[in-house]
Formats: sequence, structure tokens, C-alpha cells
Amino acid sequence: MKRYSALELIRQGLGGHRGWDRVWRKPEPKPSYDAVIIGGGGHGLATAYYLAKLHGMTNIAVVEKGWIGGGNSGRNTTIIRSNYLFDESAAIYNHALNLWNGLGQELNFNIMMSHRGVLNLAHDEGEMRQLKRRVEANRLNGVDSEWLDAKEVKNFCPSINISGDIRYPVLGGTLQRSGGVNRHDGVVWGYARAADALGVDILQQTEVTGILTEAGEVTGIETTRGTIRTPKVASVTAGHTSVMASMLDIRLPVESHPLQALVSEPIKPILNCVVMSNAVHVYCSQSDKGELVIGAGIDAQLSYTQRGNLDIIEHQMASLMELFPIFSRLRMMRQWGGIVDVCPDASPIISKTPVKGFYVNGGWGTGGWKATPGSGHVFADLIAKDEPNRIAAPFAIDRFTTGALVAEHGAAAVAH
Amino acid sequence: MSQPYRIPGRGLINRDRSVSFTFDGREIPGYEGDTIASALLANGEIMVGRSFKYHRPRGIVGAGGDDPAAMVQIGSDPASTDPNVMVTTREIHAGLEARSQNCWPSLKHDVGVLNDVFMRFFPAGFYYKTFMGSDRFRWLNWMTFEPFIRRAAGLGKSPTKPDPDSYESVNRHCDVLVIGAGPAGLAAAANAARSGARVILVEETDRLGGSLNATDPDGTTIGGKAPADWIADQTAKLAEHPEVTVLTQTTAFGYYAMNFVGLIERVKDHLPEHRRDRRQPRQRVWRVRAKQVVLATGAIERPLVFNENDRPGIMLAGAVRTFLNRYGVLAGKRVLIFTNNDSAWQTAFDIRAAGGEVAGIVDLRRELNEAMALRALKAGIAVYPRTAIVGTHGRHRIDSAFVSSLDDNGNVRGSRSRIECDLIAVSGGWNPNVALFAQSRGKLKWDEELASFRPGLSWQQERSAGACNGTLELQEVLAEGSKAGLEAARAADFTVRAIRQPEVRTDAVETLNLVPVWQVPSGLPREKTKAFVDLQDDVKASDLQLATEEGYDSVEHTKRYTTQGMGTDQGKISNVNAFGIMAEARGITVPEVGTTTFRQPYRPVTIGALGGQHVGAHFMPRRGTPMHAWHLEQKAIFEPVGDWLRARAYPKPGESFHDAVQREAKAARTTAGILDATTLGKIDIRGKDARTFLNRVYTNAWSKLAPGRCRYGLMLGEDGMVSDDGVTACIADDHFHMTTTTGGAASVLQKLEDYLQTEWPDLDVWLTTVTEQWAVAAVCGPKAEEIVASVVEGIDLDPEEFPFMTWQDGTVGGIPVRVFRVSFTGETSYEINIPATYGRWLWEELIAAGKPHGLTPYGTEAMHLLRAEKGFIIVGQETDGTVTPGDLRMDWAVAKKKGDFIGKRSLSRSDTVRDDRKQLVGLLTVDGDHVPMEGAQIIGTPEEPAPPVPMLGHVTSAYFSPNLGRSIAMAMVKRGGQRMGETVWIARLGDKPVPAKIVHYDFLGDAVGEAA
Amino acid sequence: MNATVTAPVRRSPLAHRSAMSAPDDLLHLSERAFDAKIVLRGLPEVLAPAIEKVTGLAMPEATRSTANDAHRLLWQSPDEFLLLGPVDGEPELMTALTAELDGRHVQIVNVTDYHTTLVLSGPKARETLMTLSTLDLHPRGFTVDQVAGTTFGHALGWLVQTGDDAAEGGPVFEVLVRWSHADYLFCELTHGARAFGMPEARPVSGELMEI
Amino acid sequence: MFVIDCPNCGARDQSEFTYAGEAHIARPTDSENMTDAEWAEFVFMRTNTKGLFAERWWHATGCRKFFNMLRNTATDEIHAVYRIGEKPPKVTADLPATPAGEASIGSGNDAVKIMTRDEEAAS
Repeated sequence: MKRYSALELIRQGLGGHRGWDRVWRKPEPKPSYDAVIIGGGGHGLATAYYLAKLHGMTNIAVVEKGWIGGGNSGRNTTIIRSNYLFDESAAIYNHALNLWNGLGQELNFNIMMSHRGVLNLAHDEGEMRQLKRRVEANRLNGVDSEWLDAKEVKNFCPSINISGDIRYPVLGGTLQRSGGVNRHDGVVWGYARAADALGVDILQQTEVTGILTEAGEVTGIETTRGTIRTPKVASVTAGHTSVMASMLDIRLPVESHPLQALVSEPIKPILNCVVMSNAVHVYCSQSDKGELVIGAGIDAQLSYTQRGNLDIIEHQMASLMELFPIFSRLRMMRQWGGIVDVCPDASPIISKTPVKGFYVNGGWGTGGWKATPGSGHVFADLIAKDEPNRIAAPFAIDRFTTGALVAEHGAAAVAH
Repeated sequence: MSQPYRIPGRGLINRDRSVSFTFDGREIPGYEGDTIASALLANGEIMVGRSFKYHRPRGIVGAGGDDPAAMVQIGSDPASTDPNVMVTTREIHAGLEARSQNCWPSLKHDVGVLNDVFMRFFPAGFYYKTFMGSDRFRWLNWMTFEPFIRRAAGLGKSPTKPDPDSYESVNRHCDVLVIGAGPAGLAAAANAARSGARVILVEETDRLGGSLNATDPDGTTIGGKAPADWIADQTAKLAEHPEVTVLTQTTAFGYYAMNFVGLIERVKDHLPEHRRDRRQPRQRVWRVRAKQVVLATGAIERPLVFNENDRPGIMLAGAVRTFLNRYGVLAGKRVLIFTNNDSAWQTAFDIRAAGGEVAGIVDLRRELNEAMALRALKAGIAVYPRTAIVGTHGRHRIDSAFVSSLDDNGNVRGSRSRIECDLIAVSGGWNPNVALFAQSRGKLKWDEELASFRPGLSWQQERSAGACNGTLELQEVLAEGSKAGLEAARAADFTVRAIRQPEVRTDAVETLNLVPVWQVPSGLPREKTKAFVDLQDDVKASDLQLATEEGYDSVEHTKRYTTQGMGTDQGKISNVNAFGIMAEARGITVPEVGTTTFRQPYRPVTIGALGGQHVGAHFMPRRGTPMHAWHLEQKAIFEPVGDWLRARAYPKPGESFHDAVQREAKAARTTAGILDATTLGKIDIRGKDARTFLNRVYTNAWSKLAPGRCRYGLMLGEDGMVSDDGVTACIADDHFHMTTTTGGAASVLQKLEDYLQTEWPDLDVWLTTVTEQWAVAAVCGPKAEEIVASVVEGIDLDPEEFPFMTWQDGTVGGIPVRVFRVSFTGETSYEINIPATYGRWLWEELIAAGKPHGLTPYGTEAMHLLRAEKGFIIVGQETDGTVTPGDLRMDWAVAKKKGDFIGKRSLSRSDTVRDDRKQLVGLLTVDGDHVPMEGAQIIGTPEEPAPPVPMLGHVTSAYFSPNLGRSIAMAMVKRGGQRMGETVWIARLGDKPVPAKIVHYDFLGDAVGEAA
Repeated sequence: MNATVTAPVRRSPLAHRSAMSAPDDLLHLSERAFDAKIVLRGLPEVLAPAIEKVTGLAMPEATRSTANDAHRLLWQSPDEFLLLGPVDGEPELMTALTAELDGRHVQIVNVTDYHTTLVLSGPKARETLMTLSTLDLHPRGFTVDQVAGTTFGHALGWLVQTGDDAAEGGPVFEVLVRWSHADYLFCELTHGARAFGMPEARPVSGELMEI
Repeated sequence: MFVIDCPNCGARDQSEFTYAGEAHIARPTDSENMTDAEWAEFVFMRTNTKGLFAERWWHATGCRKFFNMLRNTATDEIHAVYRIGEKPPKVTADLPATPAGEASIGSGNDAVKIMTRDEEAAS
């Protein structure tokens, strides 16, 4: 596969860009694979990539009902951070953060990883206490995270309004300097290209219609392009996790909700970091193209329509005005919705299931993107060895039976 | 300046009112009714800005909301400047200040143009292929390059000071919402209005009439009237109906679920400062719930994609017509027409009719409409059939075009010839404007004759009429509009009879005979062809082809890889061309390619307007108690608690917050303190099954609580975790008064109603919230009894008569009060409940009565400190949703014997019965002066090892206790209950961990003694 | 009476506000404080005789209210009604109703001080309400004596139309709003009525927050 | 926003209501004799249906009554409201046109944005 580089760009430029390889093949489905991953989003493609790269499983396929990256991967606000409260969460999100570093080089694809820093603001005593607890827990877990008072917040993010007379004044906040944003499409395409190069078949426009089992073990899947035999099926379908599981009559502790986001018109650089606030319901950053990228809260109702309600956006904008009154005259250019499957403890499910050979990775709620490499990495491990590793183990489904939840509501984004 | 491009006697502008504004500092004269675009064109200015990526010169292409790239920055005030304003949609007014954007140092000399020079090295998605750093040059990564990319990107500049303007949103219900006031919309609204239905007619521009305003006024009559007169008639008719609302300057930006449509009205932007009504918002969002919607949003002309098609001076043919007939501006002195369909010919005829010069009509088609050809001949217009424009010339404005004839396969044949012209009017056909239809989630269908998408299946209560439905002949458009109006009114349960349609006579070209040509051949190799599809984001046909070849071939991948249609115009004129080019590149049909998603908003909407009036002072209710004004007068420090604002402390002049809290807490224990406890949730519970109900919602037992007595209760979720707590009093056998936490008031009531209505409908229990019926003053401390006795009548306060955890009714000044002898501080305490309207009065009576006894008002901070001294928990501070009663070591509050209660079963799950769970304990730092940070983590070693450090738990509360003269803390610690007396360490940033001893958390008990 | 205690002073949530009007009687906004307010929970057939006897009012249909000179009875839910009575009338009403309904499965709660009443009248009353309310307030959809529990921006309240357009000066609406939302709603209504020339009332604020 | 037809108050804007989750999940009466897994089924496990779904809503600002609603979660089309304790009425919902449960129209999903040949023929 032709490597990407500035030199190659110039060479191709002189040659009219006629010499580039296809980023990935368009293979016909094989009659059988060693494993099939359902869902061609970031997590699914990362899973495939690590299965092929680290576990030598190259005879595998990623089955995507639409186009890769078309679900939550292509709809999220790409905030990267790992400042979660509990050890179990810190472990997986920090694992992901470490993998993000240098991922562009590894994949030879620019994912535009920008460590511009993530601010989580506190607006009352309770939030101060929670966030300070998180900072300390993070510090002892080796997660970079620091406490800023209101003035330090202002110094780090000059466009923010810290005046004392707003409804919920900024009392301070935490800063994770290694956090930031990256380019969702770049990540999806980078993983896809690298996985494809390792022999993984990426089957787009291929929809799973059933999962085949014999004696409680997975034997294959039915798709709109025919039957595929395989002993291992892994669902990485974000909002549709329950739909996949229901094919095997498995119920999961997740509910799927609309989550909206929007971008403003592009403007010259004005916001230099990621700002998140629970009490005032804001999370906002500025893309390299110049758009303000703003995440809204989730709609309360369960829905698969990828459409939320306008009043959520309206309240979101009113909230934004509290922290950024200077953005009032800018304009919302595009809004959209995704489907997030939310777990009661705001932590994901990375797990085996009662059906041997069927694995589930989902329930990431509003926070899945930041975990993409870590999620794929440990899920690949689980699929290959049929046993969860240390990082994945706490996120098994049986935690809802034992009660050993990883209750991260406090650390999750504003939607929770 | 003389406005040399203005045509005498044409256009709907008001020539009696001259208006001038500035563009890049130069004064530009125009007339009332001009847009920035029409005024610029009247003065021969066509170049307005620079493109996003290559910074190529960009001129005016459209005449309205369809223009892709002619944007300016309005105003220079850092508080009110507006970036990215389309010159074709902003009316001019005196004092208007427009500046070109995304160029430096100036519009005509821009360094960004370097990107253009090296264009060949910056194809679609080039940035995915570099800047990721290499093994040799790790530092050459994104963090190095990003700042430069960011500075080059973006268009206009954001304001840097808060917006001085205000906005509002209003709600409306209507029977028929008509979107678009062109011929179809007007006909629809007029017919619906006759039924008496509530009609809202929405028009994006400043006048009704739509495409009729752009037609040659002498060429068409409707029912024997000139178009302008017909429009006036319809407008007058609408005005006769009281139930009709007509909104101009208003855009329908979003079609949401269940016929909910968002409109944005530009109230003031188009007015000069002195004519702006201060009482009016700058913009208003209309949140319309319509029974029926009529979409009459017209069609959007698409250009042809040909080599060097992006120079200023290349304009849509329909736009040229609009500028001529609506604004009286002929944008060029010598106009060349380039088309693949009949409609552009009308532009040539209109120009001739207006006395302008037409350089010729270059038509890609072989067979031409004979009548038209004849008409062109009569008008002395040169016609070039089966010919293509293969290139253009001119830096900041074109001066000529190069044409070549085509062979039967549509390839360039023979040599290029040059045609001098300063304007090229282009038409590639018309796309029905289906954006809102698609937003409503209707299904599109491909129309072969239009070579475009039009509405197929409706999903919501909506119908399309006129050009947005693919109908172009005016007579048909009117018929469709009328029909839609009638049907919509009837569907909304109104009755109305159809009336005769006015007859249309027109010499306007209404045929299309379109031959789709997605990319015009240039005879040059791809890399030498600069054929632009998206003029704002600089997407060329070759970019779309490259994307397809590289495998980004699904329509969404191509869009994302090339950024096609992702600019502020959202690809209004370019998307269908792009789909066509993608289809050709993939060798499939356009409907097989499909479309990208038409997203809300149809046009960008001001963020402030979406926030509406609910910003700043009106952002959220500032809930205060009846005593709030008193706290304000005392200059108390407040804290937000949910929507409430509670007094946190009352510092005296010159006193620090910390000292105030210490003083208040000391007084409450040594003399007396008074707290405003009004915000606690209160629920009146009544019914013969009330006890059973309480037994099921609380963890402890309620069967035996006698009237007159109070009891503390813990509430769990079904997951077994503590969710709320409070004291509940038994008023009568079947009557209880429950209190909840301030934050939990609403959710507890919902939860209780939920269980009553869905799980236990058999229980005879009623619930009513009385939270705000009562103002509550809590008086505590050694002198409390004396003080309360001096105010309250009808109650014997002798502890024998009025023991702890009981309540009694009394009066104050004849006003009935209910006094609860409960305590959140450990001191003798009276919580006096009085009807809220007397709260302020009672409070001041108590303050006065307490003065001699040193009664001290204390805020929530001292309250927290006092309860911590006594070892009382605060739900949400000691708990975080992961804490069971056992973890709090409050098993005494969990009844083992009584039956089931909410969350009970979860307490026996394998994880909840672990003996190494974190448990609540007290912590006494060895150094009594050191107050640990709340949230600090607890470790088991005197030194902090390298991460990851095993953590035993965390500090939930920590204060310096003035009454114990040392610091106290509460903490959740692994196995805490079994570690009494053990020493643990509290980790600190940049300092040695602090040793602390684990004790029981009742610090007023023997905890402190034991530790010492 | 206890010597130290001065005569009771009763303050309504909007004691610090005075009635406001837009020019040309387009709109009037004022508070009517201290109406007696009593929540009655129970089945209509159980409550009806007692209410009839005590107030002379019949039970209202769903989403309606019944009224006479002294009282108004609002439907709030199939088993919940809000009785409005004369100022200082709540003790008598409570006593009488309690006596009449003794032993029945009902709940009678005095909420006189829980809400206050905002009175909004004039030709622009509807439009003003529609800046905050999603209800269809068109005369065809919302009529005299109609009742709705709804949201006004971020405030909760019970809306009842008490006067007709036919009557002088356009419709009359009353909004029952809880104490702690009253100032917010009062100010939001004046804010929404700016376009009609209503002077704008700013919410009480100025609480010190910094530490 | 949805318009929700409250069984007591009539059609009102969604902003007056609070979503209350999946309907017809009865609280176990003999939880003491249940396994942890069985109990977890009640507390945590949900069907999270894509398609016709029975859910509960609370008219928070109005009658404060909970009620059931049948809604197609693939399109947000509301098919029926009915009271607590009642059985879901029989309704005919648009049958999924794609295996993943997309309705033939209304979901906004890429697969159903453009009319199919059959639909064109039919119309």
C-alpha cells in the first residue's frame, strides 16, 4: 500500500493525483470468516484492526449496514479526555488516550489529534467537591488533570465569561491538558485503511438480518448479501446494540436516546480549547475549519430516529450565552442527531454473553468516541482469547447482577 | 458615483430614496430596496470575497439565498459585528458598513492566494495524507501544523464583546402554514384564507411575489393584470382576513417532528439605526405548530460545471434576470449566456428588452427550440448550438470566454474561439427546493425531465406546490398553489369552495427541454481543468472524481472527504451537480448515488435568537424564599442549590467568609442560631394506607409512629442506593407531613406518585406538595427555647411537654404555626413552619426576640459544619449514588422485619454484601489545624507511591470545627467500620500525605475523646 | 398575645412589584395576592356534595373551571381540584369542607400561600402569554373558564381564562404561580410584552456569590 | 417537540411531560425469592425496542398522572395513548422496510430517503 506523506503528495500532485491506491477494497463476502464484527464505526474498525495486527486474526470481516463511520462516529463532537473518577474507568479511558498518541503515525493517516486541553467547569459547591475528588483520583491514577480557579480558567480560555453576576458563576474547573479533539472521519478511515491492508474485509451496505446459533453457540450470520459462517460474532453497533442482541433474545441494560450536536458557521480562531459544563449544560470547541462544535443534551425519550427536539437546542444555546455571550451573533449552520445507548451507570458494556461466541461492545452513552482505540484494543483481546483482560473485566454485563456498577454519572458529559 | 449599471425605469427599488453604505471603506450609492449585492452590481462591483481554501476571487453568483460565496463582515463594533453575511440577502441602509473577509491584507491583494498557486498539491482531503508526523520527524505532527491551518481557515471574525441586541421566541398554532410567498404560495394562502382558517404566510425576502418580481413586467399578465398588480391584489385580499399572518424577512429554518416548524424573523437588521424600534428584538424565532403545511419554496437554479467557472462575473442566468427586473441592475455590459436548457434564453430576451447587449447564447444542446431560436434571431442575438465554454479569462472579473464546439459524443471539437464579455449568465437547470420537504422526512423521487430530485412521498401533514414540486409553467403553478391551499384548509377541518383561476398570458419561456451535462468538457486533462462545483469550499469536479477513485465513493464519504456542500450555503446550488458528477464517476444513476441529508437549519440561524429571551437575567428562575430579601439586605453570600439561591453565610463588614462561618457555627452551639430552612421539600400525605405507603418507600418502619411524633427516614432507589432522606411527622393516623432534601423535592414527589399510580393503585393515599406553602425558620442552640418561647404561643416548650422528635401546633401573633422539635445540628432546635406570606415577618420577629440572647443568623455553610460535628450525612455529599445504608453505617435505619421496601432486594446482592465496601467514618487529622480538602483521596501509606496509587476512599466533608477547636472530616473508607482507631493518610498535590485517625463520625459524641 | 410580638405583616411574593400596563390599555399585569386556595383530592362524586354545599359550585368538567362571585373551582386532574376563595377565607373553607368530608377518602390541603395569582388582561394578553406558553390560546381553542397546568418558560403555573374578549379590553387571564417562580414569571411577561410598549421589569438579583 | 394527547388534559406540547421509560414492567412482589439475576432483569434490563414500543409518560405540569403510550421508536409516530393498568390497544404500525427495522418512511435513515421503484410504481 502506498504510504502517505508530504513527498508523496507532491509526487502525486505533479502526476495529477492519478496514482493513489484505493483506501480500502470492495470485497465480496467470503462464505466464512474466523470472526465477524458487526458495525463499521470507529470502535468496530479499531477492533478489527487490533484483531488483525495483534492477534493475527486476518480472516475477519467488518459488516456495516450503511457506509463506514456513518453512525455515532460521524456524528460526535470528538472530545478526547480520560479524567474519569473510578479506577476502572480511568484505566480504560487512559489506555485509550495513550493509544491516541501517535495513532496517526501508526495508521499513516492524519487523524488530526489536537491536544488542546479540556476544561470541565464547576458552578456550585457540589460540583467543586466532585471535580476536586476527580482531580485527586486522576492524579493518583496517573491521569493528567489539574484544578484551576476561576481566574486560571479565564487565563486558559480567555473567551469564557467568569463574571460573578451570571446565574451560575464559574467557580473553577478541572483541566486535562492532554485532552482535546481529533477528526472523526480521519480516525474511521485511518483504521479502515490499515485494517484492510492487513486483510480485513470491510463489507459496506451489508446488513445483518440474523445471527445463527447451534446448541447455544454462534455459527454465523445472515446478511442482505447472504449467509456467512463464523464462530465469533462481535456487535459494536452503538445505538443499535439492543437490536443486535434481540436477535439472540438477549436483553441488555441499555436504552437508546437521541443525542444532538451542531456547528456554527466557520469563523477565525476564537476558542482555543474544549469547554464542558454540567450545571450550565455546555460543551463546545472550535474545529480546524473554524466552526464552533457544540454538543447538546440527550432527549429523555427512547428513539432511533436520529432526530431530537428543537427545545433541547434552544436551551443549549441559552446556556452557551451564559458562558460565551460573545457568540450570540454567530449562526448555527448545521444540526444533527445520533443514537446513544445509555447504561444505568453511565459506563460501557464490553462483555461476553450467554451465547458462546457472541460478544457485545456498547452502552457508551455520550462518551464513546474518546475510548475508540482503547475499546477496540481490549475488545479485540476479549474476542481473540474469549476472556476479558484486566481493563475490560469490570465492564462485563454481570455487574448488573452482582451490583458492582461503575457509576460514572459525575464524570460523564453533560448529557448524564 | 452614477451607478452605471442601473437600468432606467426597471426594478422595484425606490428611486426616490437614495441610500448609500460603505464597502471596504468606499462609499457605495444605491436605492432603498437594494441589497448589498444589487447596489454593488449597480456600481460595477462584482468581486466580493475570497474562497475558503484557495482564496480565489469570489463574486456574486446568485440573487438571493442561493448565492454560494459572496459574504461580507458587517460592522466593525466588536460587540455587534456580523461575520459571513450574504450580500444577496442583506438590504442596504444608511450607515451600513460592509467589509470583505477571509483575505489579507486586502481583497484584491491577498497572501492566502498562495494556496491557489500550489492548488495541485492541495487536492481534496490532502491533509489526511500528511502532517501526521513521521518516524524520523516526530515533531512534524499535527500540533505543529494545526495553528497555521486554523489561522488560514474560518471566514469572518467573531464579535469579541457581548451582544448588545436582544432576541425572543414566540409560540404559534395555525391551521395552514404556507412557506414561500411566490405565485404558488400566494395562491395557496389566499385560498386557504377564504376558509377562515388560521393561516401564516412566510416570505424570506422583503416583499411578496417571489419569482414574479424577477419576470419582465411587460411580458406577463395574470387575469389581465400585470404581475405587480396581481401581487398587490392578493396581498390586499390576505389583509382582509383577520386570521391571516403575513411574515416577510422571515425564513422557515427547520421542519421538525409533528408539523413543528421553526421560523426566524429578521426584525431590524435591514433598518438603519434610527428606524430600529428599541422595544423590538433584533430577531424573533417563531415556534409554529401547524395542522397543515404548504411548501411553496420555489426552485434553485444550478450552474454548469465548466473550466474556470469560478471567476467573478459568472452568474446564474436567473440571478441576472432577478437583478435586472427586481433591482433594475444589468450586471454586465456585454452578457454571454451559457446553458443546457431553455430557461436561460429568457435572460437574453430580457436583457435585449432592457436595451442591454448580449454577446451570444452558448448552448450545449444540438436540437434547439425553433420558436426561441427565431426570437433570438429577431433580437439580433448570436446563437452557438452544440457549443461549450471551455475556459474564461479575467483576474478580478472576467473579460472573455473561450468556446469550442462539441462533437456527437459531447467531446470538444476543433479550436477555441474567444468571445469578449464581462458577464456570463449560466444555467444548468432548476432544482426544486426540497430542503424542508426532506427535513420533514418525506421521500424524494428523481425527475428525469428536470434531472433533479422532487418531492415523492409525504410523511407529515404537508404538500408541495409550484416550482419546489417541479412545476414551472405559471398557470400550472397558480393552479397547484390554489389546490394546495384548498386541500390544506379542508384537511384542517375547514370548508371552502374552489374559485375560478385567473388566466395567465405570458411570452416568457416556460419550457425546459433540459439535456443534463454534469461536467462540461474542457478538452484539457483533469489536472489542468479548474471546474468548480462548490464555490465556497473550493470543491472541484476533479476532487469528487479523485475521492471516488480512492474509494470514498458513498455520497456521504465523498461529501466528507471533499467537504462538498459543507459551507454556510450547505451546497444549495452545487449538491445536485455534485451528485451527477459522482454518478458519472461511478457509472451509476444519480438516484442510485442518492443524496446527502438535508439538515436543519435550511439557512444558518443566529445562536442568540435560538436562546431567545431565556438568557442573562432570564436564564433560569432565581428561586428565593420569603426571607430572601432579608438575606440580600444583610449582604449575605449566596450559593446556587439547583434553581434556589440560598444564603451561605452572613459576613459582617470586614469579616472573611471563613470567619463568618466559624462565628455562626459557634453561636449556634453556644447561644443560638437561626437558619432559613424553607427550601426543604414538603409533601402532605393522607389516606388510610399512608403508613403502609411509608413502610414501602422508606427503609425503616412507620407502623407505630404515633400522632405528634417525627421520624427520620432513608429512601433508596430500586438499586439499593441511598437517594434521599428527611424527617416525616405523623399528623394523624392517616395523615403525615414528609420532608425531603431541597434538591430532591421534585424527584421524590414524582417517584412517590409513580409508585402509587402504577405499582400500588390499591393503596388509599393522596399526595400534595406543600413545599412553598410554609416558610421555615429553624432556631437552635442553648437559648433557642427561651427565644422561641417569647414568640410562639400555645405551646409549652418544656422538654417534658415538647420532647425531641415531636411537633406541635401553636400561633405567633395569632397566626397558626407548626413547630417541629427536630434537629440537624444536635442542638435543641425548633423548626417553625408558618404560612409563607408571614415568613419574612416571623423571621424578623425571631431576630428581634433573639437579639438579647445573641441569636445569630447562620447560612448553609455553618449548617453543613454543624451537622458534620454531629455526624449527620448530606445526601449528595456523603453519598454519590453508589452508597447503601450499610455503607453509611446506618443499618439502624433499615428495618429487617417489616415487608418489602423500595431497593430492599438490592441490598442482598453479592456486591452490596461485600465486607470490604467503602464505609462512612470520621477522620481526625493528627494535626488538628489541618483541614483536608473535600474530595481528597485516602491512601494507606505515609508516602505517596508512584501512580497508580491504591486508594482506600475519599474525604466527603471537612471543616474546622469552632466548637471542637480542631478539624473534623467525614470520609468513605474501604472497610471503614472495622478500622476504628487506625491511621490513614490523606494524599495532597505537591505535599506529603496528611496522617489522620479513623473515628466514629459523631464528633460531639466520644469520637474526639477517643482519638485524643 | 405575646408582648414581644408586633402585629403580623403579610407579604405576597410580588410585594416589591407594582401593577404595570402597556400604553393604550393594550395590556395590564398585576398580582392578586392572598386569595384563599385549597387543594381537594378525591373522586368528583365524593367531593361534589361537600363543595356544592360549602361554595355553591358545581364540579368542573376536565380542563374547565366553575365560578361564582366568591369562589372559583379549577379542575387539575380527575381526582384533584383547586378551590379559590375570598381573602382570609381559607380557615372557614377548610373547616367547613373538612367537616363535610370527614371520614371520606379525600385530602384537603391549604395552599393559600403556595401560589400567588398574576392577572394579565388586555388585547395583547394572548400574544404576551404566547411568548412563553406552548398552549393554543386562540379563542377557538381556549375559552373563558378553561384551565391548563403548563410551563411558562422555566416556570410552572396554572392558567385560567376568567374574562372574555367580548368584555371591555380583551381577555382576562390568571396564572397561579408558586412563590419562588413569581418574580421570574412577572419579569418574563413584561419582557415578552416589550413590543407593546410594556416597561421591562428586571428580576431581583445581585446576590453576592464570590468567595 | 411531540404533541402528546394526555388522556386527561388533551393534546399538549411534549415540554409539559416527563418520559418515564418502558411500560408494563411490573415490580416483583416476591423479590425475596428471586435470584440476583432475576432481580437485575427488573431493575436494569430493558427491551429497548426499535419499532412499536409501549412506554410511560408523566404529565408533570398538568394532571400529574402517569399513562402509557404506543410509539414507533423508529419514526416517533405516536399510535395510541392509554391509561395505566390497561392493555396496549391493537394498532397497525408501518412494518420495517429494512432488516435493521427502518420503517419505509419517516426514520430519516439513508436507506429510506429516496422512493423505491416499487413505491414509484405504486404511486
